[in-house]
Amino acid sequence: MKDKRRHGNAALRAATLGLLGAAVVPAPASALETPGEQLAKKWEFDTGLLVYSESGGRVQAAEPVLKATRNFGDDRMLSFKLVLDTLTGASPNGATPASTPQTFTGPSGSGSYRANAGEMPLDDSFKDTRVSLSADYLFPVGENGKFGYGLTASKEFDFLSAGANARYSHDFNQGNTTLSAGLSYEADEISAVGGAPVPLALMPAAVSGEVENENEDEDEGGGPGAETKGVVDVIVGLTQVLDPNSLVQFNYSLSTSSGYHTDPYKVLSVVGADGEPLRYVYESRPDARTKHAVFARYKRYLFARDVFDLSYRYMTDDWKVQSSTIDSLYRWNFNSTNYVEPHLRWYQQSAADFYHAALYDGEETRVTEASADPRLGAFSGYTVGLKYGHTMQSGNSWSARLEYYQQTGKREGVPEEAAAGLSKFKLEPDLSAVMFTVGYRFKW
Amino acid sequence: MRLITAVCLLLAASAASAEASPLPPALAAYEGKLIYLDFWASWCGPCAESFPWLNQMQQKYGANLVVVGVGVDEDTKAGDGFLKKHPARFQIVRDPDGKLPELYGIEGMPSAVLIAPDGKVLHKHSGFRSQQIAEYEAVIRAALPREEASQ
Amino acid sequence: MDAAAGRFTAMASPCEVLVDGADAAELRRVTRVVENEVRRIEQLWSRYRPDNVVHKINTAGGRAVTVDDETAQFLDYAAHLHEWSNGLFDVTSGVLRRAWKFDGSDRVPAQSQVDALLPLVGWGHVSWQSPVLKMPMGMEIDFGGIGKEYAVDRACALARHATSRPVLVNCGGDLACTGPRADGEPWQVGIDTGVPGAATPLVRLSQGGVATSGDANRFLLKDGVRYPHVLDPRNGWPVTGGPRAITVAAQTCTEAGVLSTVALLHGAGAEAFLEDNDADFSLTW
Amino acid sequence: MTRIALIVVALLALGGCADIGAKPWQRGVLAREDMQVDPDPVQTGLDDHIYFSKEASSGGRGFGGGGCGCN
Repeated sequence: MKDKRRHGNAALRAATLGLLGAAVVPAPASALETPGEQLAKKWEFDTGLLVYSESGGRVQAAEPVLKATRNFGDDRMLSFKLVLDTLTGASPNGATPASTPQTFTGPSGSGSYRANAGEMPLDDSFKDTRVSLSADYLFPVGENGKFGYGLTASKEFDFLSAGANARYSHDFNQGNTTLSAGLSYEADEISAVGGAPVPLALMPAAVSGEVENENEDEDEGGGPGAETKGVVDVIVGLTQVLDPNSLVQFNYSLSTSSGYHTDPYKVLSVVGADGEPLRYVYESRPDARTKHAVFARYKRYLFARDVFDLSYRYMTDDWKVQSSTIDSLYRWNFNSTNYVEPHLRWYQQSAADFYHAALYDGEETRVTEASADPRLGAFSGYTVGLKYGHTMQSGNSWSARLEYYQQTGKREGVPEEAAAGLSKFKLEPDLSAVMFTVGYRFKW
Repeated sequence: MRLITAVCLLLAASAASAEASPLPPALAAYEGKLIYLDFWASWCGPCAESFPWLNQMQQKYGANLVVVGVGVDEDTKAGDGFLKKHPARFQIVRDPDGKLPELYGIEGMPSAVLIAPDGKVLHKHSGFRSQQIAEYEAVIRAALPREEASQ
Repeated sequence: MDAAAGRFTAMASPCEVLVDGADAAELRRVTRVVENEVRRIEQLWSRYRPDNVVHKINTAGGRAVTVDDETAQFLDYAAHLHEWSNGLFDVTSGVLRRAWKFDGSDRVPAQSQVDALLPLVGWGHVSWQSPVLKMPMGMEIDFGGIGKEYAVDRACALARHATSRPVLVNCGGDLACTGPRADGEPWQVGIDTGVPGAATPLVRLSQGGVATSGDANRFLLKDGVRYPHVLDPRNGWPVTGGPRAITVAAQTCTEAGVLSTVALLHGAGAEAFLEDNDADFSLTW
Repeated sequence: MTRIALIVVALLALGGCADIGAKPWQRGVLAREDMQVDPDPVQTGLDDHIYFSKEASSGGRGFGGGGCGCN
């Protein structure tokens, strides 16, 4: 039997007022307020933990995040964010597989790591803990403007970074059109273990097959002191409300960085005609990079319940990397306190012009920049994920998201002279990772 | 870029300003009174911040002023929830279809419209910033009959 | 000056009238207006008086009775409440008192005694075509359920015209007010829920009304089970497992009374019922 | 490069101010948390960090920012 009383007591109220013939009666105020409710909760905490795990014994990471925001009302907000990041496992060092076992000296020269015959060489000697802190303050400017500025700093055992940013947004057209502009500067200092290697210099004592003794003088080829890099980002954006249920956003971002971009721990194999490694040299990257990115997003509220979010980014830079990214989310709010959100992301990038899977014997003396870092190679990737969120009676909420990320490499940057020899090896390191995030938000 | 923004501002400003007109039916109950019409909604943060002040204004100038809170939530249950959390000690009118905000051409949320006893719109402003409440009150006092305002 | 209170007793409850900022004379004048109205309604619908419309209806022996406008309006309201509450609110459930004596003893009536009375209970049996009411022989109506709350609302409405100062009317825990106090603050009233030892909920009332329903110590205790004097008209048995008292605030005292009375009849489901109706309430277990 | 500039200008012009948009009192949906441009900034931060350290692109949504050695 359908319960007629389901939708509040409007029927009862109307009947009662009819009986009493009362004139317009103001809406009832809550007379039985519990004192606890009045106490405005000042701080809002947004916490999260990411567990990232690549297959094949590669990188594992755990990343807890704590963000605290204090809302002073009138669009005035102060927030702090702390991110910890513990990394373990191995990542490709750039060398190509070989038909015989290979040995590489670790960055500090103390340890060394090996790769079996036919195996993609992985540098498993790095363990890293990163701490990063940021603070941000946002306040209103005039009737329709908002200005925000922030500081960030992060520290790893071989990397130090500090930055500042500022951004301004202005509402036009009764808040339907919002133009925003932002500027950020970041200074990085890279102090590689054992000093930064001389670009394209020979990796010491790494003759394949022989085991090196420990007390080899390890700073051979290491450059003096730490390397630095400066990054300047500019972003301009437009958000336009199309109708009460949808909006579009367009961003253009320009990022210029100058200084040391090389990865001190990455090498390239110098191979002979048979594709077997003769020696290894440290990689070398240009000391400047300019990236342009155009981003567009469409967001729509559907069936008076769900939210669909589709975005596209096109990026190009002067390292000749071009990438396209499509990201789509569908949040199904199946009731007022729970939602499920499937996520699909597709990514594709071309290789940097100085990307080489390997160098042919002697080629290392003819190139100025070369890197075999798979992240600069050509590959496509997709991410598929599902997120569940729940809001509790108290207003606090938690969420859990499980995602799978798969990268498939394309065979590029192979020297013709050794193409036949190298064809017996798989040079494009595929990557697959599982990412699990949990989040919890509460007021205090 | 600047050309585009200029055109936008021009268009927005030329929207017809609400001239004096007799009170719409929804406000007929307050005929002949000085009305401080406040547009609120459950989803509007500053609206919650403005309610305590509106309560104070109704209590302080109750003799000659009627504060009317127009709730524009399309989902009236959300509006009810809001009123429970933020008690209103002034008259509440519900307008889910947005007829009153359309009529008075309000520009933002919350918005306030001060209507003279003859129905003429004396003052309009949108937004609620706690550091500007003195100005908001000054506008009310200016519209009150002489002896009340001087108290 | 704190609001002085005019006091009188009516509907078997101590009543008080507060007029914020009034001098003694004005307070007396407003109290008299409130008292007259409460007594008028008490006389109109009391079960104990031989000369009112309820007596005429209950002794009609099955014949049709024409009722006055106010009673007609109230019966329309009762019919609506019966339908709205799926039969829980029933002005004809008074006869069950013949079987149930709530004196704290353990004398729970036999099922047969209750069954004998059930045919005489049920608004469905009544033929009501305003202003003519026709009830089968032996049935009785009783407006005790929300009669007091109705009286408080009516009295408070009259007080609003009798003075421009804020007024609060309180009859045995059923309250109504014309608006907040002069300084804009709400009235603060402690409610006696009649439950010994339980904290008295503090009511902060700026508008509308408040009503409390509870077993107020009238119950039977047998084999550890407490039978409160809250009778479900559909089966004639008390509703067990519910809170001992429910206080509700609403736009009028009558509405609050209906919600608290019907909620009590939901027993353990009282809270869910009140949530469902967006009621503003506090329970005493 | 010029292609990028052209796209940007065209998009900004599109975002002109005809009558598209919502009236100030129709912003209930647009005020919803899940309708904000970035409803979960902590998750976005974590994702940006992953993809920054696994791909050669960054930025677009907010400041590119790296702040890590990411080897």
